[in-house]
Amino acid sequence: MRKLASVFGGTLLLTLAVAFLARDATASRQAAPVANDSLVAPTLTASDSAALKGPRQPIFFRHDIHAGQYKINCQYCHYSVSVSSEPGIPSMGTCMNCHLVIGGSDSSAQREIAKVRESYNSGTPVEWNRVYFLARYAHFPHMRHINALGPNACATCHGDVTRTPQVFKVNNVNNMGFCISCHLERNVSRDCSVCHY
Amino acid sequence: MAAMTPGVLASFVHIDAATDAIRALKAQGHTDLTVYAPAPNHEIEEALDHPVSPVRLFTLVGGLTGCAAGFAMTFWMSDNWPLLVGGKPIATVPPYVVLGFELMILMGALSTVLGMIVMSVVNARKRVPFSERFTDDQIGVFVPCRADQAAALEGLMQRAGSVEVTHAA
Amino acid sequence: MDETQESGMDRRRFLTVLGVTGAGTAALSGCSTDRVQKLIPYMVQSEDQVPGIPTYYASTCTECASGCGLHVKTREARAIKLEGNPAHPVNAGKLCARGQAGLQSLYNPNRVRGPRKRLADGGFADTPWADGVAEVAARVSAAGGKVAVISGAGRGTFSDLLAAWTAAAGGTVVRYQPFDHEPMRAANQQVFGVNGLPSHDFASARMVVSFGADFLETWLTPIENQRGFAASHGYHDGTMSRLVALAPRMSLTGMNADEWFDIVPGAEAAIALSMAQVILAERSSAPPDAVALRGMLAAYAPDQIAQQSGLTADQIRLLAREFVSTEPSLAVAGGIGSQHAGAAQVCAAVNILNYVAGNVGKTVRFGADLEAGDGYAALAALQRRMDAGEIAVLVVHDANPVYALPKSAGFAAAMAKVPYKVSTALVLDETAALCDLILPQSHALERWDDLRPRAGIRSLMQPVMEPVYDTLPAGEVLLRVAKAAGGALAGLPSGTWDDYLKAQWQAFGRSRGAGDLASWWVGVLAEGGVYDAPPAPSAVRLAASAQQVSGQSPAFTGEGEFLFAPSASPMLYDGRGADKPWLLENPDPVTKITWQSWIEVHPETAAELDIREGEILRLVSASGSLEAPAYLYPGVRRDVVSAPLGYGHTNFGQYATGRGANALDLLAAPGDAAFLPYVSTRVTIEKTRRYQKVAKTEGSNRQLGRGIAEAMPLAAAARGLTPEEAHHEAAGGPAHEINTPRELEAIAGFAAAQKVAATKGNYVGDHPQWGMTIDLAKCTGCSACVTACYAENNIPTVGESEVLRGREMSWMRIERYYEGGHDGEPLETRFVPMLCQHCANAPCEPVCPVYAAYHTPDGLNGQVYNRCVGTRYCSNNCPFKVRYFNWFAYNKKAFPEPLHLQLNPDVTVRARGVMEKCTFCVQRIRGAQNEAALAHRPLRDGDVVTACAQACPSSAIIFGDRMDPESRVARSAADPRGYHVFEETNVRPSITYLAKVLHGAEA
Amino acid sequence: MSHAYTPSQTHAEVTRDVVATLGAPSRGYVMMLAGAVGLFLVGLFTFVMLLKEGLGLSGYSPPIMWSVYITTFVFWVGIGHAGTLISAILFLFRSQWRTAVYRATEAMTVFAVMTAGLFPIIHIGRQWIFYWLLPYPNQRYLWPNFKSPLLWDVFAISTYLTVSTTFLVVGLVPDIAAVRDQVSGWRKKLYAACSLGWTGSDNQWRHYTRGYLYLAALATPLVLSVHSVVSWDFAMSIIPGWHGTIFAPYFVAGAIYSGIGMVFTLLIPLRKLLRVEHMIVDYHFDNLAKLTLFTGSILFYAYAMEYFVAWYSGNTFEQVTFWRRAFGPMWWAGWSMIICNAFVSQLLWFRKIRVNLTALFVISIFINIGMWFERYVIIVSSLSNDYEPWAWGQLNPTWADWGILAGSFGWFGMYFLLFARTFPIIAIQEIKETIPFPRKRGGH
Repeated sequence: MRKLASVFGGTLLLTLAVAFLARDATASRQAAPVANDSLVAPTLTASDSAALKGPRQPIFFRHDIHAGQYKINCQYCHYSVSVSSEPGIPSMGTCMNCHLVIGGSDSSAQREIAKVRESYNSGTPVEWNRVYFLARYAHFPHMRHINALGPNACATCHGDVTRTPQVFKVNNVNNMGFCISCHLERNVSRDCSVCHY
Repeated sequence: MAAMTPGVLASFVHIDAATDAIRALKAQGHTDLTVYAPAPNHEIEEALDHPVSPVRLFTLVGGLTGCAAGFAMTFWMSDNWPLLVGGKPIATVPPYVVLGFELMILMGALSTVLGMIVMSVVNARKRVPFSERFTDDQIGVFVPCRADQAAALEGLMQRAGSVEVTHAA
Repeated sequence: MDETQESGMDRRRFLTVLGVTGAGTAALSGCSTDRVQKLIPYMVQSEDQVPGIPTYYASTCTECASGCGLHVKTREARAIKLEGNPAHPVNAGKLCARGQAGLQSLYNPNRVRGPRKRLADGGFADTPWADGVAEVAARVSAAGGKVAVISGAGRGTFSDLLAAWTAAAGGTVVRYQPFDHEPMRAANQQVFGVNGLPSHDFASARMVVSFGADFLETWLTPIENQRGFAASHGYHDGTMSRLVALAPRMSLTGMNADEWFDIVPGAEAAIALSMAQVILAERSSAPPDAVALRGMLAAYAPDQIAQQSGLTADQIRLLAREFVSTEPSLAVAGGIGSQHAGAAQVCAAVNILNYVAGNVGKTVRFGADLEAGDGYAALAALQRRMDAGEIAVLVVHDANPVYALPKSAGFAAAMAKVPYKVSTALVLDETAALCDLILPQSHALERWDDLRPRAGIRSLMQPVMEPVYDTLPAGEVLLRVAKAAGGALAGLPSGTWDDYLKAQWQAFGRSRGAGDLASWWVGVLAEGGVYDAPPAPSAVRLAASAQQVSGQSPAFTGEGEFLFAPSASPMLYDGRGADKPWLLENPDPVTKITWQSWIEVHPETAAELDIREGEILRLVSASGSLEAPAYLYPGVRRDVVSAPLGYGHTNFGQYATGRGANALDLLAAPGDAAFLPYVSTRVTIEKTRRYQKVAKTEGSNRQLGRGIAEAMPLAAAARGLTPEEAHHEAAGGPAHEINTPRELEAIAGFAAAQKVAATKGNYVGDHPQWGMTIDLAKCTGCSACVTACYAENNIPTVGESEVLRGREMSWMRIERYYEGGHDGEPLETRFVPMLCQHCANAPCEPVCPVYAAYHTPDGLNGQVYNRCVGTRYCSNNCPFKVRYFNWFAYNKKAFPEPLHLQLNPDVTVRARGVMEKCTFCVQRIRGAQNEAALAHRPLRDGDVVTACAQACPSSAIIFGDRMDPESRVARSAADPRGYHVFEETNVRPSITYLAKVLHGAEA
Repeated sequence: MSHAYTPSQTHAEVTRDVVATLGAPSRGYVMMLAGAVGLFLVGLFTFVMLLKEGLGLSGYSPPIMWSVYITTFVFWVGIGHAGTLISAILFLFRSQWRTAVYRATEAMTVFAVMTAGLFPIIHIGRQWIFYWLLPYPNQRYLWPNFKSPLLWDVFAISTYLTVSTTFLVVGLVPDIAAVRDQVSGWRKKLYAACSLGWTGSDNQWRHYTRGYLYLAALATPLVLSVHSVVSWDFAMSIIPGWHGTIFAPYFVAGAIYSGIGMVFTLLIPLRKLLRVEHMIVDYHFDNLAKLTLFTGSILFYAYAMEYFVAWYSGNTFEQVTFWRRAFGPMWWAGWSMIICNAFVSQLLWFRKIRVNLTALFVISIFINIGMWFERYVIIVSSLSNDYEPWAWGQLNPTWADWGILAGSFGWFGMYFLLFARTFPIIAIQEIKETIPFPRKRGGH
């Protein structure tokens, strides 16, 4: 009898604790990336991508190399993020701007870049796997946030991709609390109809 | 099961017999009697003459807490994220009276039940002998005593009109 | 929400198909990947498409012959909405329900998905374009000139090419439109010796008399007519023009008339001539050559024709005097609804009337030369040749004669005699079904093309997106066939259709002396075409043949005691609208019936015959019969029954096929008439004693004096009275306070509470308070706003069975209330566009247990779909009943592929079990706010225009910030005619209605 | 009739008779139970279909957004009122006649409220998130809207369910103990567990009687408040026909009226089924009937008032609504409510009828039907023609509506029958309380 009670109570407490931790987790956001002049991305091969967090992509595209090591501006590829609600997915043409000439240092990289060229020449776009998928009844105008928080604010939600070889879901952007806590901090509107319509 | 408290257990059919016995015992200074009855009965209560049960305090405290909680919850929650509906004030008394009331009743009732249980358990005497007829049609009176007192008490019970007297040692 | 959202096409779903802009028909594979969440990049970034930002392309509407200009809103390379092109002179930025529904012909799930060839067993099978083209080429060259083309395409580069092509092939072209206004052209020929359609200036006409011309629905250029009519008939500065309608049935035009006379069918000509007679008799200033008509007109003195016309002599005289004394006036005739055998004479008589009243050259402008086809006679002639076996190859383009002609005409039989038939149909319609080869053309939004709807207007079409299916522009097909056929056809240009069209335009550009052709071309593309000022009206004089005009009323065939007068449906037009859910669900403006055809019977007639609404009646004529449920309509003569045209398709895709009855089935074969006399046969009514619930959106058609649709006499309005004051004046009492002191106290309390609330959270500070005014004096009930709302807000069409349960989802509905109508008083109709009133004290908000309905800081009545649990209390508590509930997962049924491509990515597709309603197009508000924020400027008046306001051809709807005293909406709301519906409930709506204004006794 | 009645002469007989009701089930009982379970399965199937397809399956036709489900909800809440009234209020009034019947009515209350509690979940559009109506901390930082009468409802109903359940259980404990001491074997073990170690010692009685008194004292305002809150679901709106200030008393009276109606419907067969005819007798029915007459007359007055106020208000919306309630498309419902409730109840002025069980049973059926229709009329007919004439509509219910209605009766009957077999349906100790102990000196 007493045992039963303790088991029951224990589980109850546990669930509560978990709930609160989860809640905090949603509220905690990754800090904006520190400006680091000498970021060197680790050497990895496409075969390692399976071991990395996040969905495996058709091409082992490395944000840590592009955005981190070579400090390519986010908006070079995500071209519409500061003007539109949509960040924009770089066209294959954008990739080829560089990869016309850059062929890759090691064999793995060469293989991946070959895929890019192949796709461009054959005219069949690469089908990237989505990492962040905001529920359809919530509207997130990227440009408003970029303009308010600066060009590097991406990390606020997407984490510091300059250090992530393979992009994974850093924050659950579908947790409304994740948005609200930030809106509360910055004392900006949390009127429902700003996002939900 | 641990041994029973030594003492005398008498069964009564007649109410006045039982009350006589109780009064006699109390006269002799036996205060910690246990009286079983199939239904609550005023004569027995008078004979025993216990103070009023403190359960009502539980009710009072529970009720007040509930009422307070009701109003606190509604006001805090509607102010925590102010949303205007129907041009009414954000936080306002009239509609919240309902919730204050409901929570008052709820917590009042629950704490009353709690009180009943706690009180009965706290004051319960342990290991007192019991007969199944006491929930049926008989009144039982148990008086704890040393072995040497037993005979005298049994006599008292019989004289009062007990239909059956047993001595638990 | 989420699970049911999946099928919804929205912002992110668009992203998944981004890339396919470069990848042609991969489009479907792209967006049919429903749950798989892929990001497909462009191959090469197109510079005019930024994801998340709409791009607008100018184009031209092909849903009727008007040739209105379009602005096609595209997102991520998908057309998602059609709006009017403000630069276009015909529609000036407005668009009717039919035009907007053009989007559903682009994305119609029933479209032919590629070239198809008839098999021996009668079925169709896919075939490669090359084979199809080769086959046609072979047949054409073998035909030895026995080639005929029926084309519904308007005048333009294509019809020029078609003419050249056919000529080279030695064949003939018939340019055929079912509603072709042949009687008007015949009459113009007879009276003025001009074979062309003039333009009519409703905007400047101070009095309009319509002899059965439904100019607000299907007559010539409805949008242009409505714009003009609303401008002159809409009340302003104490005046408004006046409309008198003479017709056996009260059409939408009749409903908007200040007076409607249910004249004897066929008497129109006599009445018009009688009016002319009065004018000539009483007025000296008539044009000199008109005086010659006095003799001919003598026979039509009011007293002579009064008894057979349904009007009294005095009424005719009054009309005539008013008609001539209010200048300029305008008489119009030639509507489908009164197109009887004598229609040409009616138009001729009306020409004379206009002439003697001195309107010709003022409100009737010849030389405009509106779009018109070759007329029915040409088609009939072709049919005779087909019957005679003189046609070897028949090409049907943009036309469906098998449906558009009465079965008795036997066109199908004639087609059967043609050995080889080709169709370019978008959808496999009745005619295409009889063809041997189908080479589906690209939709007008998928191809380069142009139109010349009238003198001085060249209107462009450009491909706004990749073709949805494997289709080609008809012009391209012609050129390819020509190339393949060689011979005489080899003379045609060798390039592609696109090259050909652009070459034509460059030639045109040069002819206009454009220096830098490239920049000129860009300008033209942006403008949507080249619009010259309308030519000065060409002076016309009476022709000798004017003397032969006769007011004889035509003979009606058949024995029945009721005359059958079909009505041209403003939604389905000639039937081409029947495959578009938007048009089927948008209630008929007159009867408010959806998804069904019906038979209109006058209530008194119904009482005599013991007919109740919904009883299925069988109308029997000499030539056929049709069955449809009865609808009791006080706006139709007691001896006339009416049924809508456009229903009863036998083969026109899943939506149209088998829906309703085809009114044409009753008509006799027109033989060698010059036009198809729709009103020609008498019918008998047979009761079947079977009943069917009528799918109408009308609950009660009387407003029980609840002041929902207010109206006031012109005199009162002119004196600046409010509707209420006008009422009390009429009632003879002073205006009294509607609220008791206690109520006033409560109202004050509400106001105070809101001030307190405004000091909390998001409500702190100044916010715009969005509001709207709707001018009932302008609203004609055309329902363009309804379709606009469906298109903008992803509103699902629910279909007949659900409408029968009253579950239609139209956020914006047009209520049609009757006034009067019994014991002698005239029947008056009032239209009220009813949508969420966004009340300041919204009753729907406080009852929601989860704050899904709440009040936003900017004065909207917010509805958070994803928070809604669906208690539906809000709808119960809404006095206006403008909240709509998703009883089923409508979003899954309503948008079968590829219709889901039309969905607006900025608006949530609502899931099953949630409440939805008008949001004042909050997505547009937020969009505008985002833009303004990026540009670091405040919102300006006019930055936000709701879909309904944008579409309204009458410009009856104004939207804006009520807090800004300078805004148009604030100024218009200050109009004394302004009132709120259900004022006494103190819900304080954000929508102000401006009372309708009636011509009182002064008429 | 005033002096205490004596169905069983001695305490021993009482115990024996009541324990006897827990013996082997009769055939009739088994069949009724089977029927109840059958109905419940029908309802279950319907609910699954609603979850799968959507609420559209039932006959809702806007503007009628609430119909059969809410009607049935209010019906069951109403049923749930007689019990607590009899057990709590009459307890405070110390009226003896309640003792024989109150256990049954109280059980009825609990199960009726259990049934009613299902409907708010069944009728909402997205049943799977009904818990959003509860104020629980969530990552969205969102709370429910306490201004909404629906939320008051959530609290009122759940409170009422909890309190009436505890009230029932507390009352049961001594009786279970009594049964425990009469039976043997596994049943003894079962009842022993349920009796929470009850012995009937003076100490237990002392706290028990007090506590029971306060529970009754709390339940009394509660029972009056619950249906008032339910009535405010309607009265707080602006719908003509709902927006009435007399709604609270009107609904409470109606609730008690319907509740007692249901008591008749249940007890008259049950006393035969459980062979306790000699314990529940004319005396009880007579008194219950008087209560029915009383509340029925209040209803009569309320109905009259509704129409009078509508006329007197001079408010066209009110007037049209009530005109159409009596003479509109739903006249039949309107009149069946008035006849079944206002008029039929007046028969109870005659004692002959009050003590004629057949008559009472028939009347009780009328009452049940009448009260269901009362809610149907108030909800559906008021919604079908409110402010906006253009939106007016009529309701035609479908199988999904009737399926849930039937299911609710099954669900209720199932629990009630099971209870009646498992626990003393007649309050042993309270009856004993009314029977004086024998005295050695002379009789009573």
